[in-house]
Amino acid sequence: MDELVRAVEATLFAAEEPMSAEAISTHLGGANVKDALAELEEQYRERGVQLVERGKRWHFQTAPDLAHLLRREREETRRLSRAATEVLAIVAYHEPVSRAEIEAIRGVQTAKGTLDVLMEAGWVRIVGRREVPGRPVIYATTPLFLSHFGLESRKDLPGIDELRAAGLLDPVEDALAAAMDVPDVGETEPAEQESTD
Amino acid sequence: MDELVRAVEATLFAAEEPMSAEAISTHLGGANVKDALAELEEQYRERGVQLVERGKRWHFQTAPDLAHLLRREREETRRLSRAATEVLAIVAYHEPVSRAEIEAIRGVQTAKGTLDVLMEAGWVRIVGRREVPGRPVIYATTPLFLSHFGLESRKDLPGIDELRAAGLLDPVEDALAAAMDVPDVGETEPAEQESTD
Amino acid sequence: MNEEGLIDGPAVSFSEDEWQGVASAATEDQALYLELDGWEGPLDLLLDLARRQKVDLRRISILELVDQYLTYIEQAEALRLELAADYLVMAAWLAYLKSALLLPREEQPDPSPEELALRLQLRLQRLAAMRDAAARLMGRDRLGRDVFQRGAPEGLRIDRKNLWQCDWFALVQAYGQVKARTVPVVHMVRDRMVMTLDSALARVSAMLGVNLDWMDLRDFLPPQADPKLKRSALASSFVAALELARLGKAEIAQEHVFGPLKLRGIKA
Repeated sequence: MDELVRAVEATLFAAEEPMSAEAISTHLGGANVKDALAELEEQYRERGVQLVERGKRWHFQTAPDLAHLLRREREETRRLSRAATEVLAIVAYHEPVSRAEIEAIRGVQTAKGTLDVLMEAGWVRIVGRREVPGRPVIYATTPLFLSHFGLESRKDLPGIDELRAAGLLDPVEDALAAAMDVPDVGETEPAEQESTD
Repeated sequence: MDELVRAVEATLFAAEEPMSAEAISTHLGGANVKDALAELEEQYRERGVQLVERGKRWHFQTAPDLAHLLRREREETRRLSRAATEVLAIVAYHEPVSRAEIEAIRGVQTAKGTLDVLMEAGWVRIVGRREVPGRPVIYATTPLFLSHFGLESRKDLPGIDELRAAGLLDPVEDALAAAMDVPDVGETEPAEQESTD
Repeated sequence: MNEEGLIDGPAVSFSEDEWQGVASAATEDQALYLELDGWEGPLDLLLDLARRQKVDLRRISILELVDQYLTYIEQAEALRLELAADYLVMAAWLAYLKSALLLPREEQPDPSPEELALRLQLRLQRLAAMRDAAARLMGRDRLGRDVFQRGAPEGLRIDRKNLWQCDWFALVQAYGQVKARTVPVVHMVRDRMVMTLDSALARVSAMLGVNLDWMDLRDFLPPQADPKLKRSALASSFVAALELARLGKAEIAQEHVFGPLKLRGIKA
């Protein structure tokens, strides 16, 4: 392989910024690098890395068709936090709802990040502004929310009365105590249902 | 040109740090990159830029014979003190090694700063403690040490096989015991070797 | 390369700028360096002297080495150079070694001087080996000095994308808990009867003006008052009494600890 071509190749590879032909030439003691550049450009044409000229300056860069390799996405499954689940539930039951309204219902401040997480998950989106002073942003659930939770529509969400009947409106401690008192319920019920299959 | 080879080439060109074959494979969605690496290594062998493996990690670097063209006046590699180079060599050839063991070889106390300089350079790190009284910290070299000094593995350390064969990496006590067992060897051997000078 | 080459300095070419061994700069003869800074301790000096013998370290004459070292130390002392203690310790040890080596074999102490000499030789060999190894290591094609990585790599970025998980039950349960938690709770603050300090002050000073005898503090309290108001009145009247005493309008007396507190007006 031609020594000058090798030298130009190494110089451009190690350079921290694109270099003009003149700068390369100066760096290599005044050699004429035009042919070497053309040869290198040709040698790299089909490779994963290419030699390109941009505004009279040369540099190596990843082949355009491989640009996706430079930025990759890695997917990670994460469980929604308790706070985020609560906020999601409030949005689902009360939509459209502003952040202040969510906070009023939850009784605690809601970090901005919590809503961001729900929007990142694709379950909640901004649907406009409430026409009241301050024009707060209002949130609602998305079709993705319905499909993720297997709901035909929001009407499928159990009502307050059903929640109460299921014991889901009892304070946590009471519900737990109740569950501890009647340990047999969970075991007898399925046995009965078996015959209905 | 093979697409996988191109992808490996682009990945390693774009990487900011040397990558293991496993890391490249993960980045490329689990492809087996062994052959592609071997092919690239071969394709670049004579070029101004080469693909090298250092401590199981791969990176592109300029060809050593072009050093004179590329050596940069501005950022001279930091010059190590003689003490630091000696300590580095002792760590590399004896690792893992405690400070007391380093000092036993050098015959002088090692200033705290000397090991610090080597650790700051990223060439040496603490790898644990020796399970002897006092539980001294023990040091070893890093993958960065191998890439900096152009070593594929510690087996490439200059002359390490000869040093080992000559017993020069064994503690003085061992060598002494061996020498005292066969007291004649030490006197006859050198005489024979004289002719080889 | 044979073993000898490794152990013996000259076979391994030092790169001049990497390691300027003191010995390499010294001339053949007695032009001994008298710069103590040049050596890192006595072992280093001994190795330097040994290398001047220009033989394999395994064939070095220990007696000769000892003499050279002692001569060096003597010269340094003659020049009144301050010698670090470890140089002197080494000198003393070497002097002992020399005398032991010169003794007839049967009179030699234990451990034998041969063993001590061998030990010194082994240490010198090991130090020399590491010094050569260091020089060869430093002379390699080093990254960032002789060979270079890509100057401006694009970098590989891995964007993490979260796949959020939550199920129907967790959602409904969370809503139930929000509702259960936020059932409206009304707090009523009960209206408590109190006697303010101002009214106690007015009441106590008015009563003091009428009566000049000692009176128990409790006599100042409204007689038919609710017990809760009485507690408040007692506290307020006590503070009022202290205030009047401070202003010189009343005297306070208490015969024993926790006894009844008596109050009397002072005529202006």
